[in-house]
Amino acid sequence: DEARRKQEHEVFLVQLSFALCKDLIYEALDETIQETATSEIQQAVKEKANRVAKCTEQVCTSLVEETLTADIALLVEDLLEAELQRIHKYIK
Amino acid sequence: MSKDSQMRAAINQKLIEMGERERLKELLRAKLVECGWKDQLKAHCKDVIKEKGLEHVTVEDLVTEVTPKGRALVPDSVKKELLQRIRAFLAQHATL
Amino acid sequence: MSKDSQMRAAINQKLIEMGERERLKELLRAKLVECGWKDQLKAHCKDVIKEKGLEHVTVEDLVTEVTPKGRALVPDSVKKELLQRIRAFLAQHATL
Repeated sequence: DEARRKQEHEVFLVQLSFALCKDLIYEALDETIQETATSEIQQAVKEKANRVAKCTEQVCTSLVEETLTADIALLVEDLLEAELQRIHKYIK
Repeated sequence: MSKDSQMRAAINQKLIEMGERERLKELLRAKLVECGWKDQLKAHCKDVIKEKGLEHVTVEDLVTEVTPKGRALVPDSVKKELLQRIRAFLAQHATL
Repeated sequence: MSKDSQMRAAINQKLIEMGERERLKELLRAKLVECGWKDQLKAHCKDVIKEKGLEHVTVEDLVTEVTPKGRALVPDSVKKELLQRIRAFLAQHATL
């Protein structure tokens, strides 16, 4: 009877060890997965915000450049034209 | 409550009281970092975010999506080591 | 296409679609007149022509010569205002 009780206790301990092991693993994994998913999403949100900010600045710079390039060319053309006209008039 | 359930509850109580439950979880977390599981999980999260698009993923979605792979990726050696530690604790504290 | 180029293309697309890009250029032009940029640049052009002699200056030469100053003369406040306008527009109209 004692031997049978011992054997049953052994079986119980083995089963309990497995159950505890599984519980602990799931608990630790679930917590870690939750933390990791949260921080990865936060990280992605931050990266995207940084990218939007950087690219907005770049778009703004290129818009300024484009406008300046066109306006400087126009201003120079008009000015040279006017200067030439002025000289032609003077010569005449 | 059966005798087994009583013992199970008592052992759980002891694990908590003696701080062993937290120590085991800490050990497990450390092992998961050490074996590269956490890096793999991070990479998998990044892949899912990239694939679905950030604006279409909530934390809950991501957790649901990565949990099966996260569980599957735990190395057997880590599980075995934890089991050994639990058995040792039970051998010491779960007497007849 | 890199993520940055995709993002820039998306921003530009949205600005063009809603006519905001042209409005921003017009705003910039108005601001440049208002702050005296155009007058200063004209004066600088005249100085260069005077210095080199009209017969030795082409449109291309003059553009190359005055462009750095043209860029430098744009007040920071004007650039900032433009950037603010783009940010506000995107916040209101774009899901990037």
